Amino acid sequence: MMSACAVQFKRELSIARRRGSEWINPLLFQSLVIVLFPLGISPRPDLLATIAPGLLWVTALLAMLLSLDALFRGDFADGSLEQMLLSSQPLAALCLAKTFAHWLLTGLPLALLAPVLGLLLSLPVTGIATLVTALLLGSVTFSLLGAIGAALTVSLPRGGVLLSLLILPFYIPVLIFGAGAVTAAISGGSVAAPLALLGAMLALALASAPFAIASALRISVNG
Amino acid sequence: MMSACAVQFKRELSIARRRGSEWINPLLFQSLVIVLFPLGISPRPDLLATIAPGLLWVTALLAMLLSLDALFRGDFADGSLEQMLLSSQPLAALCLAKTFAHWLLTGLPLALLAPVLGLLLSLPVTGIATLVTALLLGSVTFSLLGAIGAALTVSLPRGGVLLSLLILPFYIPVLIFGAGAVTAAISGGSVAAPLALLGAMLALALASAPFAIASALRISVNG
Amino acid sequence: MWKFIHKLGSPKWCYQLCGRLQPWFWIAATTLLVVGAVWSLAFSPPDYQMGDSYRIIYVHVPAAILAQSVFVAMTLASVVFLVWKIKLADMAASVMAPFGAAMTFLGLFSGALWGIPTWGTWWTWDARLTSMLIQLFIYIGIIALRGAFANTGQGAKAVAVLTLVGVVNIPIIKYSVYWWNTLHQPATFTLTERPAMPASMWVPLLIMVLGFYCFFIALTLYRLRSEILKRESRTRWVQEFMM
Amino acid sequence: MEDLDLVVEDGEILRIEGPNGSGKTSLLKILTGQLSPTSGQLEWHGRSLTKALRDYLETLLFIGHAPGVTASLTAKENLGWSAALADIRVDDDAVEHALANVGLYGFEDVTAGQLSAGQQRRIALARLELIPRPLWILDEPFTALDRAGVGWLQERILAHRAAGGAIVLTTHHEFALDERVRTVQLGVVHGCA
Amino acid sequence: MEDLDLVVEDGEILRIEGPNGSGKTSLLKILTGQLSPTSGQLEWHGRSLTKALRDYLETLLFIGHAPGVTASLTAKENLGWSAALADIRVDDDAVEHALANVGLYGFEDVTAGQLSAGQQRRIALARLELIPRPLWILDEPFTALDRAGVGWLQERILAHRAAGGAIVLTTHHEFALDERVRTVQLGVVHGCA
Ligand code: HEM
Ligand SMILES: Nc1ncnc2c1ncn2[C@@H]1O[C@H](COP(=O)(O)OP(=O)(O)OP(=O)(O)O)[C@@H](O)[C@H]1O
Ligand SMILES: Nc1ncnc2c1ncn2[C@@H]1O[C@H](COP(=O)(O)OP(=O)(O)OP(=O)(O)O)[C@@H](O)[C@H]1O
Ligand SMILES: [Mg+2]
Ligand SMILES: [Mg+2]
Repeated sequence: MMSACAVQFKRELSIARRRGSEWINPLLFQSLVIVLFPLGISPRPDLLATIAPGLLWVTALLAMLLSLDALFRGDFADGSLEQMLLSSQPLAALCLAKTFAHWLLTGLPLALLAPVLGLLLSLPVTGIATLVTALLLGSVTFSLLGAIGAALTVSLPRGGVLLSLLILPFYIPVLIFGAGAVTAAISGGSVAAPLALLGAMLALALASAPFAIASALRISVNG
Repeated sequence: MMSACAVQFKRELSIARRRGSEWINPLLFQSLVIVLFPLGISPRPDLLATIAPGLLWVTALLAMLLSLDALFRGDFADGSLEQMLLSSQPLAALCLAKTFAHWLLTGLPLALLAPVLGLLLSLPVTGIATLVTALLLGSVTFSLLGAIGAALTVSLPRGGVLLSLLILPFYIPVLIFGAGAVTAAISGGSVAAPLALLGAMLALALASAPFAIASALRISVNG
Repeated sequence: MWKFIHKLGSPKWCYQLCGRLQPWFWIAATTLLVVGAVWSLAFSPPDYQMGDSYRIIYVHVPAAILAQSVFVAMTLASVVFLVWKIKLADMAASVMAPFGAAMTFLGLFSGALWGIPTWGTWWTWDARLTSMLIQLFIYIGIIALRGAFANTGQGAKAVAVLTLVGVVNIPIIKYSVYWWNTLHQPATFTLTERPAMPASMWVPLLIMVLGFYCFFIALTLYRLRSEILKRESRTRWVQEFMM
Repeated sequence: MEDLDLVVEDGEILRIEGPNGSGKTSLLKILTGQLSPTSGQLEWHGRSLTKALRDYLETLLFIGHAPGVTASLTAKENLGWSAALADIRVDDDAVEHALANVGLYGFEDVTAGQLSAGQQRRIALARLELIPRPLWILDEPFTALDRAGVGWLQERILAHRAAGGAIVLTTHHEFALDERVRTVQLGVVHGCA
Repeated sequence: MEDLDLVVEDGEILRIEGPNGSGKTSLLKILTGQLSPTSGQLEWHGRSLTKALRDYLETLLFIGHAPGVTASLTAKENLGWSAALADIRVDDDAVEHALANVGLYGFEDVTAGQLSAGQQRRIALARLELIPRPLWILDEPFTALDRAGVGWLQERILAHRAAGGAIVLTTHHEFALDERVRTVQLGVVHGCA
């Protein structure tokens, strides 16, 4: 089983490698949307600094959400998903490997890019470390929860917007505590509590999401 | 030719009807993303009112962008697009019919919903009329430009994020003048100039986008 | 017991059972709601702090409680559907969802109205209010997901999975007032303590809550019957019944 | 692909044969003007294809690997749309008749997504009944069809030739037609690194 | 679907036949445990299929309408992944050998998306060479194959039976096998409103 998961994981990475610089797209998306805000709202630095933690979180969330729609779509169309379902390997473990690869290619780069974007938005430096930690924890939860939505909508011709609808409500708690942690760090408050909560949500998602993903996939493929 | 376009247009509406309440999804998406902001940033009404025009525009833009990805995807996968290409009818006209149906099902509802969301964000009532007019004009441009991107990415397995990247830069002028018009209306400035510019952009897009869409489709389908 | 569950799974039998139970719940709902409404509006005393505006509580609290109870009922139905593959459970879940969404909306709306005189704002991003808003979105997501599937059976299973995932929000709504110190007050009714309000206030409230429950059950039975007819329209018993 | 010199005339069936990967689909794409050949040129009625493309397309009916049938539309709606693309006016009767001819009587108002692989294919083939065009280009038309369907399609092709039409097709199927079918054999493929 | 009582034993080929839309694909989905039958039950080695599903899947090799070949992976990578799913260890040689057997020598490192329909199908069929499983369930395995491919696959199926394996397949192809192939005929379809 471990070896099957490892192969599955490597397969995702090879697919991503073949498709070239795809991992960079969510980063560009986030940067572009962040650029839209000063353009659409106002370029006043104090205003930007106020909205920076929330803006960074919301855009990171949207970037992940957008990339999630494709998580199972290709495998569904070419029949690979059917083969995974009919494998004697535990489907939940395979899904976990897939989801982890997804996080590695989107969540991790987004978390690492955040300091740069934060500085662009004149986010005080005291918040940077917390921002990265919180994003690292939160983005794994985003990947796991999002994969459930992707699995539920994979057989539908236009999943994109519906996926967002299903999954955004579940992202809200992560967003609140994630942005809360950053705000707390800037204002000198305690960051331990929100970070611990983010960790707890991650643990919960890690323990239950793979099974939800697996059963959602079974439903989507077999009706 | 007119009758082929009419049939194409009716076909899109029938597909949408079969898929039920799908037209409502962009609206829900926009509402959800707007809810994310007070959660992630700060619920202070004065702050919200400041960012309201920009926020409404950016979220409407994103909602349209997300729904655009699916514009040609289904037709590409099942071979309908190939049939359209091989038809003796002008492809640009067929594309225009498709795009117009898309706007009717996303842009129009988004423009009509905007006043409600504006009030939620405590946007001053003096801005509402301009908001709706500007969105009506701007969203057609969004549909037309977005369709070019959708056509270019239709053959790629994971178009979503890439599409955003291609198209967002072209959306920026519309966004600036659209949000600018609303801000001007609130602060008592002149709204005629930005609205006229939005109209000009719309006219330009209407005159040239159909041909760009058609040739992008030819490239995508035949490689 | 097993026989009973099995019998309950038979649409025809259930259709008849619903038909027999339905009038009683309608009667109970009407009586309770009328008594509760008259008592609470006309006879219970005004609050010493909030004056008459507190009377919104008689709509707000039942709606808020129902919003959560309906979801719990949908979760149970989903479990039954997924484990025992009883289609009836899914039909029940499908007719409950719009009602739950309506109750959530009513709870939010009445709370917002009530917030204007008491908190001075109709909305704050407080934990309970937010989790309630999330609940509304979850309901909408569930309804949208069901609508998105052309194949009823597939949509039913997908919705059941989403319902099971969504139920995590219920304890969050319930305990948000304890976990975070917020504007919103904690529970009036608990199993262990007597309510802090005077009896003349909480008794009519209790009646209203029961009335809402009976209304919910009656409406669900009614809509379940038409859902059964719709989904079973190809079976012989329905066709005979329709003639 | 090696040198190839093809002429297709009215009242003729041209069958393109060759092992997997020998370029049959690519050749058909060239013949429909979708791909341009790396070398060589195409003519139609003496005019270069790129110039006469519009007129050429008006004589052409193409059914490819993907049938061009929309899953969320009914069989009838699918055909109505195909007719509109071909710029011909059809009434409900004509569409129903075409569907009945391909064995889909009773399935007119079922959405195509609910039909089996072969039934979806039959919706695409109903175009042959509905849309009168002199030149048919068919890529693996027998795919997914059952024996009755194959028989029907073979007859349909012969009838079209008899009526003066031209057909270009690829198929791996044993093809029970007479000796008047011209066959072009494409070369064997060699692996490349 | 009407009453059906099937027993598949080792060393046997069961062919499911029937017109388009008669439920062959659906039946195979039931046999692989993907769909549950509306009525009736499945047993495997005397145990109910739902209970023994995991063990059952370990004996099964399924190739469906969609070949399960990822366009952006090479032929080799695709097969390596299939082997991992089946929990068997294979080295490069074995994979290359299997690919050569299905006529893809030289295409090992080409991404599948660049291959023709039939070549992609062959990648899927290379699983039959690579992954030793007693029970094969194949839905229209001859689709898109050229004549040589069809010949190879027929021989491969006979060899598998000779080695004691069982095969369930659907095909509209004329099937040049001996009289020991059992055939199940599914009913005709009737249109529904
Ligand atoms: C949009 C705003 C509001 C929302 C979403 C909301 C939500 C809720 C919810 C979910 C409950 C159910 C509690 C339970 O299940 O035990 C509840 C109960 C209650 N709410 Fe609100 N509320 C809002 C505004 C208000 C306001 C402004 C007041 C009055 C100052 C208020 C007073 C109460 C009271 C007294 C209860 C009863 C507590 C109990 O018995 O549990 N609410 N509310
Ligand atoms: N997703 C679905 N929803 C509803 N009905 C379906 C669905 N898929 C198939 N069917 C119905 O089930 C019947 C059997 O379909 P199935 O795909 O099993 O046929 P088949 O024998 O494999 O046909 P073919 O030879 O064309 O592949 C068809 O009549 C079809 O209408
Ligand atoms: N998108 C592509 N990019 C690069 N090469 C391609 C592409 N599509 C096909 N080819 C190559 O062109 C050759 C011919 O492919 P084509 O699809 O025309 O074959 P075919 O004769 O139709 O085969 P089949 O019988 O399998 O359908 C193949 O060797 C394939 O490798
Ligand atoms: Mg081909
Ligand atoms: Mg089939």
